[in-house]
Amino acid sequence: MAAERERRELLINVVAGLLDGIRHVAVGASSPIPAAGAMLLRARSELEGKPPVRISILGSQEHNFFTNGAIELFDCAAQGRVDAFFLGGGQIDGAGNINLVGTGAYPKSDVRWPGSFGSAYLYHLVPRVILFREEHSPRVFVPKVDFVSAAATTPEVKRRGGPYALLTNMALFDFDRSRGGFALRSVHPGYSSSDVRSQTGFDYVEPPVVPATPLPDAQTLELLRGRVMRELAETYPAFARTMLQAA
Amino acid sequence: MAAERERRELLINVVAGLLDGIRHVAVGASSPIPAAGAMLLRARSELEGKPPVRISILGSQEHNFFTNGAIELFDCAAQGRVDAFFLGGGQIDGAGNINLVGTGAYPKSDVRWPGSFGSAYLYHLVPRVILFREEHSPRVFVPKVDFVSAAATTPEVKRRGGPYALLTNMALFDFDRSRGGFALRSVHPGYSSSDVRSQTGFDYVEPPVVPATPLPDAQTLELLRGRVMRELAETYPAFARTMLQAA
Amino acid sequence: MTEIVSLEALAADVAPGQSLAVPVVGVSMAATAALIEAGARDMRLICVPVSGMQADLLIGAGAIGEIETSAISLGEAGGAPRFNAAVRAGAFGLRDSTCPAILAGLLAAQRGVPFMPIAGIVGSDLLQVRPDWKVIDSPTGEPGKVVVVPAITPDVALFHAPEADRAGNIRIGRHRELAGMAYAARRTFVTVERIVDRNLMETEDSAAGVLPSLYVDKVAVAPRGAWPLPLWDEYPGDDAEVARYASMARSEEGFRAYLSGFLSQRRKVA
Amino acid sequence: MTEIVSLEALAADVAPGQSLAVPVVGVSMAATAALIEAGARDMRLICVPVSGMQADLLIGAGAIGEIETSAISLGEAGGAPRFNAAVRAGAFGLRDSTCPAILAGLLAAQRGVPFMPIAGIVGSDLLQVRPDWKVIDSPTGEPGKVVVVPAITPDVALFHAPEADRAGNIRIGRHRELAGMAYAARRTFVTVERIVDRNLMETEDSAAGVLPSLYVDKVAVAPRGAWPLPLWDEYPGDDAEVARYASMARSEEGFRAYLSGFLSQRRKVA
Repeated sequence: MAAERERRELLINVVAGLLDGIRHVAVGASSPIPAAGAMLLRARSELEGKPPVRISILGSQEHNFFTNGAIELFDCAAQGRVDAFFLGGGQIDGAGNINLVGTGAYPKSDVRWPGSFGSAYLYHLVPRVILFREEHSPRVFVPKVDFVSAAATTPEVKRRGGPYALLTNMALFDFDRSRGGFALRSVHPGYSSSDVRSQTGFDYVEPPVVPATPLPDAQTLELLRGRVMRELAETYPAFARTMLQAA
Repeated sequence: MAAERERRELLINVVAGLLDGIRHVAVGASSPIPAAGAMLLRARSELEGKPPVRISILGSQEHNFFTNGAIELFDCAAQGRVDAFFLGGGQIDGAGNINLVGTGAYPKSDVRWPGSFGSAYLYHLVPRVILFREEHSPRVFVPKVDFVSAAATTPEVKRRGGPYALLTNMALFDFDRSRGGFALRSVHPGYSSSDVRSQTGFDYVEPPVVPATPLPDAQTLELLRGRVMRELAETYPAFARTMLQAA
Repeated sequence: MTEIVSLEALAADVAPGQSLAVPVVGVSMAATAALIEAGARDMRLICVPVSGMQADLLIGAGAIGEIETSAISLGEAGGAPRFNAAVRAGAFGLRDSTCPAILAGLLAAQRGVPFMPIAGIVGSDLLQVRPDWKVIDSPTGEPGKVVVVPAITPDVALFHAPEADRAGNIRIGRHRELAGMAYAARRTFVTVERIVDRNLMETEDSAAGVLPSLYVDKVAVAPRGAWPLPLWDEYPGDDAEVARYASMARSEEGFRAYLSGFLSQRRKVA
Repeated sequence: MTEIVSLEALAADVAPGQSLAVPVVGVSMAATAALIEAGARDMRLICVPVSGMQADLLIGAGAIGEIETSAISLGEAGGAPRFNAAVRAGAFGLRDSTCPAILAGLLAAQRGVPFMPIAGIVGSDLLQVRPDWKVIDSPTGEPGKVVVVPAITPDVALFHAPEADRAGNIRIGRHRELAGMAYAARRTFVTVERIVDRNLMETEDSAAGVLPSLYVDKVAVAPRGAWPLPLWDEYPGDDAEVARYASMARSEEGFRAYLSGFLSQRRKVA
């Protein structure tokens, strides 16, 4: 339980770092770790006297700044008013494309996932899309997705949005939009860069020495275990409870 | 004063007749005679057990069925949910085109009027557009408008909307969409068909014998002077007051 | 004008082959049960912009001929088992979409135009599987490639809301996509927790959260009509029930057993 | 986030040459006076979708370089005298429009697309004087000719509303075109009758009639800020005052006299 809590705290801390500098982040429903990362950033910015951070959590009453129905998140992104968003994927490939539809031939997929949701749109419009997928395995990180729900780069059209980083249980990657590929930034404690290589089905750039992903410092842990968990509990009571029970 | 009231009552009665059978009529701001005509129809339908008539008066709080802002009237018309509307015109020509912009060369008009409002749109989308212009003179009814704010017929596109009738202080005309022109239906008491001809700058079809526009019957007058004026007073207090004072 | 009818009468007025638009918040599970009881079939379901247990029930009951959606998922309870099985079996026409494209198609119908432009999407394989979507050069304004999608005009829009008044005005709060469905649809059917005597259009504040009766054809009362899904300001979702569904619906037999229980449960409420 | 500022500070932040979107209901006459006092010039006025005394005052004061509108009229009080005179003199760029086209242009900006299709309009001479509007064959959906208009992205949207809360949420009721202006605009400035301590987003009913602070850059308090125009739920229009304006503004000198009185009157209120 304690190990699970530490794993989550590391991810939450990385998310907060990836969001640094943004004014408005939107978080999908059922995304407690991204939401906690955003709340950690908000708490930090407040303590450091930095500009306030706005967090929209889809489906939440508390973190809902919208009054124009389901379209407003999408409009807001199109207007450049959403700085960061999170996407996952049943498959993610080395070009940053994501697949939320299924494996095998379309339409009679071998494995069918829910569908593309708003990904095909938001990937174009949100400057800092963070790919967040905890499972780090070759079945998720494939050379080429079977179905492109949302394309990472499209030189044929002007766009402000696209992938910014990929965060998994094992590692953190940056995305290079000009090259259209990932570069390993750091490996989480407990894993080696060769673990990452063996569990990743696509090729990526790797520095000669791969740093370890930093652990949250004491001040961060205090914020995280106190204020952030209290705030998170409003929207994700079950998740916050598990985190507190593990303490 | 009594003559003025009679003139208005005749017009209101004609308007109610033109609206017969509709379910939803929209009336522009500052249009007391069209609004009264719609209210007369509503009262009659209720007494006769006919389907209810809905009246939207732009800018009115009382007669406002809309909750989606300024676009809703236009959307509603596009959806086929508005059966009738009224338009006027600084100029109206024999083809049914209307000019709400100005006379002479555009843009430095000799006489400038307010502008086209929603006419260019609504003329296409509302099945029964009633042209209502009290002044009947050659400067209003011209062979060809100087500026087409809204075109009456456009064979190049499918449309459900367009002119249905033209009502003035002197006469009532029908509009024939296949031919794209007006036909005199009746002349109001006090005028002759040659009065109409001399005051109309465009050509139109005229039956061998031109009937007189019927006066409102006793039952209509009772409704009009009672219930309709009371209802009208909520939106047009000054107009209703003048009508009642003339009684 | 709006008719106030029984749940059964409301469901009976959806004909086979008709397209039915349903939302993600304000789901009429009561009408869903009534549709299944009435033997609904060959329906073209339009999810605005995604669906979950409602779509999965209709699919499992064999009521769906075609589905247009951005996703079908039971949320926390996982994938939608009957949807996933039916997709693998090719049991219906599948029109995969993305949330703003469905909303844009409805908006085109609301505006009376044949199509609507939409940002993003370029590069997605959705363009391959949706030949009705096109990429065009913008004919005016800033030059560039733009995706356009055709209008979506549902035969019937169906949702559940807390309140209707006697005139048929519906309180929808901030959930304006419910109004969007109604604007676009030929007819709109609404189930509500209750009918109130006051005029919902009376004040500026209350009117702001109202879908006017002008767009509402039929209203039926259905207490706890969204159950086991949540209804804002009224009740939370019954997550245990959805999880129970997710688990039972993994097999065809389990689904049948769940459905039979669900229908008799809904009959008891009604 | 939203700043609460003085009326003068709000007006001072509109730069010469900027485009300013203004509504027909919820007109900030207080900010109009402050803009004129601040020496506003060369403004590109976008009327959403028409205007009256506000536009006429700005035109008479020489603040307008270009105007896009579907109409300028004083309503019951007749034509807008300074507008009509300026049009005859060719004093500014004139972009005649029709109500739904202005709303469609703003919607395109709201959606982040370069253009928006719109029903109707074909056959109107507006297409001759608006070369930025095009008639195209619908690229998808039902075939046919459709008019498309380019996006309208105002530099500043400016309106007056009854209330803001401390966070900058604005109560707009059913007047959703005010939200539409704000969505489309780069920045939004709002004057209000008062600032309230309660959270306007608190309940579903009150939130439904709110423009969220996310879209609001500056708020200034301006009691009776729409006078002599009406403000819903607050006060009716002062028709006698508008009629007095209509009569005085027929001549350049009369307009000057009216304006000077109007500005000192507004200073007294502030």
